[in-house]
Amino acid sequence: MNARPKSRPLITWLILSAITLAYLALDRSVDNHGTYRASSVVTTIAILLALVKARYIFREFMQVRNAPALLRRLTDLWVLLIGAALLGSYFTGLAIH
Amino acid sequence: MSTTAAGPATPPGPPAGSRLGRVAWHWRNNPKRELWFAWYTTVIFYNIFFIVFFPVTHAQPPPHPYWSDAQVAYWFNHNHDGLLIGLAIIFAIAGMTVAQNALIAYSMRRMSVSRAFGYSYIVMYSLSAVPGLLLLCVVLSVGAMRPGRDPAQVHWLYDFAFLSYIGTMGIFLLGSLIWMLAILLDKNRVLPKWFGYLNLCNALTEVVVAPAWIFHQGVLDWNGLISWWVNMVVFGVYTGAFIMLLRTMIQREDFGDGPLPDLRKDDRAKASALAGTPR
Amino acid sequence: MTDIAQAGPQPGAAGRPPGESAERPARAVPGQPDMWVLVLFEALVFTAYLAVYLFHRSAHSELFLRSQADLSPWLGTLDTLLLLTSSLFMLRCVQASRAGAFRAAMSQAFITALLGTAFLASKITEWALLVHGGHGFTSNEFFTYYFFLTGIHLLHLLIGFITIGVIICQLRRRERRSQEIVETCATYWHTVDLLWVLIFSLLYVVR
Amino acid sequence: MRRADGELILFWTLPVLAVIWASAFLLFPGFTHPMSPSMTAAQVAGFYRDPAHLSRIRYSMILFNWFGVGLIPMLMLLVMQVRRMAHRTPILSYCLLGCTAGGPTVFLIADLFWLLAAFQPGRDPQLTLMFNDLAWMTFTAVVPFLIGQSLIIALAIYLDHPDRPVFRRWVAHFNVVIAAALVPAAFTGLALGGPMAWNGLLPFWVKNMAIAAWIVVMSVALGRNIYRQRADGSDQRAPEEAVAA
Repeated sequence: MNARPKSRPLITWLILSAITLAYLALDRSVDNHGTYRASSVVTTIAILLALVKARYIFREFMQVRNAPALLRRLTDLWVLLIGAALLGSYFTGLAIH
Repeated sequence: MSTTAAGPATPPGPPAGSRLGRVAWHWRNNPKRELWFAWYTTVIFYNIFFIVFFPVTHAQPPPHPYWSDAQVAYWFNHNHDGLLIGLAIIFAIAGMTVAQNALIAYSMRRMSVSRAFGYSYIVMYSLSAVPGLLLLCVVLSVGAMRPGRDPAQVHWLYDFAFLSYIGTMGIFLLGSLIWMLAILLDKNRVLPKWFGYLNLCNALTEVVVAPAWIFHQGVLDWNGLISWWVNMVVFGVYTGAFIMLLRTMIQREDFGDGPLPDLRKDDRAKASALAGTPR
Repeated sequence: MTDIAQAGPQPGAAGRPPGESAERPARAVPGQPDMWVLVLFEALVFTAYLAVYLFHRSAHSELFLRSQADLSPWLGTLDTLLLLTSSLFMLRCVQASRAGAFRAAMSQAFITALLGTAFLASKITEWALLVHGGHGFTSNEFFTYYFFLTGIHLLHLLIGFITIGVIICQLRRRERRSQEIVETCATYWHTVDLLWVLIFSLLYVVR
Repeated sequence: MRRADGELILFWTLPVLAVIWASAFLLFPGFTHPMSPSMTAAQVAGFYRDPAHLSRIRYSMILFNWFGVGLIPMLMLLVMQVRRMAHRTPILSYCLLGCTAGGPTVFLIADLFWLLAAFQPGRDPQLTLMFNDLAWMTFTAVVPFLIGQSLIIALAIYLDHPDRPVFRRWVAHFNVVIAAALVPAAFTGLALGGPMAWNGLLPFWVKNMAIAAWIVVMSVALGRNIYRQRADGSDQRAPEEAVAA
């Protein structure tokens, strides 16, 4: 991301949109002709991609990239925290039920 | 302004003697005694409230909304003494809540916003206390006092009590929004802006309680993971935050009407305020 | 929670006089650092909601998958793209305002609001279609979560419209424009986007 | 010539209220011989079905509703007096305002249950019993705002300027005594008979006499203040100015 500052938001937007569209392909890979099927792999990838998007929004849209180190670390910590909570509760649920 | 000086013969500081002696000194001389009275009343009230509602009455965390008549009747009989004693204590002390609302209203009076904010807050919270606290206590007491009552009616009382208590929690969110608006508009730096935003977070989780009117089970019922537990954690953080912030506010208070001075920078002003000399 | 707020007096962030916008120190929190308490707090609250949802999802995965099939992934994707685009324009609005191009900033803010309105319309359409198809708040566990999460998110979006209104008012004021308030409100708007990204992937995409 | 500010008119509504209160109290057949909580459902239903009782219950409770809300002007006059005191902050008057906003609602709720029970006396006796319990419990046990306002008035007087007090010291002591007399009523749910039951000595006779004494004594003290303040002109100073900050 060494683009000129002017095009940087646009590139961010393109990446985020591309990930959003990739979701559709991701789902199609497991669904059986319109019937949805459970898949831990898809769920995990979906959560991870959401975290990537969240971090992009933090860094680029919310301009944490230029913020003091404390806020940068804090938002990264939050992304990890959200990921741990979501994946943790999903796999705990799977293990219990 | 003229009637407020605590007198010229005021000693410069509290005596070093016993705790009781210090309390007595503050009672006579501390110019912020009214504010401290309200603050300590708030802290004491929340402590008693917690003890009564969690271990004594077992009304918190609330029992399940999907219980049968027999289970509800069993719950009342099982908690008979705890309910009646605990709720009687609440009847005796619930008046303490007005001190908290008065202190919060005072914080808004100290801000650069209209007096209407503080007055709205007082009246909103006094009225909200009726369905939000007193009706719960009355109805649970009635449910517990006669063990022989028809279980179907006991069940009605049970629903009434918990729906009134938890279902109307949302009306408190309007008070939070009033406070938020006052903090965000304030130019006197009475409370930090982040607490203004925390008020919005609190208000938004109070919205989540509303589905308690609809669901009998699941995460959104009146003791559900989302509608009760998440809400309670947020409310706990919020309450802890404002109790500490109000304490700092009282320490910083200079009885002026401009920006509230900071604690560290303004030690001298604080000392003179403590000694009761007019600004 | 408090340490971020105490980090407030970071170089030039909070103490910056309003209006003085073009010169920005290299490292600064955009807007009031206080707003980040709300961002991080709401992120935690939504994480709690979503974690509860994911945990219960695996208990009834059949039901959840069947109900999920009634959602339109296209509408969900459209919603996401609308909000992402609105965030892009919000960023441009902040940058324009920082550079002193208030007229441009104003039009970017209006475009942001327009995209937000499109999201609102799309969401209401989706709700209407679902209710028409016999799915309500109470029809089953999946739809309870669906309407709850999208509903509470929509409430955040509506508050977001207020913040755009504040931005437009700030940009309109000739003398005492506050870049800080503009950036604070922008941060809120991006939060609405951020929360939707999480909700979208967990309601529409996971299997 | 002074402007009429109307405080005297508000003050002289008190005798009217006293008449309403006394007539409601005497008219309600459940007060003259207070109903025991140990009455059975059939007895309670019989009480409401008795044609001699029914109209008295209804009229007395309608009057009682007016009394509860009608008391608010007197409480607001007390708030105004507290604002005149030499306090640094308006905190105590805010507290009293909070009590004023919450307290009378409780009277209304108690009346509501009594009137509900009397509206269809032919109902299942168990239901009538439940409404009756709700009414008595609300009426008797919900004293927090009454206790609160007495203690706040007492505290306000204690913290007033000792040389130029708005109320004399004994008014504060009196309010503390009243607050103490109201406390046992909060515990009435614990007893279905004896001195702690809602028809017993402490929750009924002591509590209601305390409320009556409070209204009478506070009216006299309030009236003396209002007349004195008019005589020495201290009412001309807006209460706002008397309060610091």
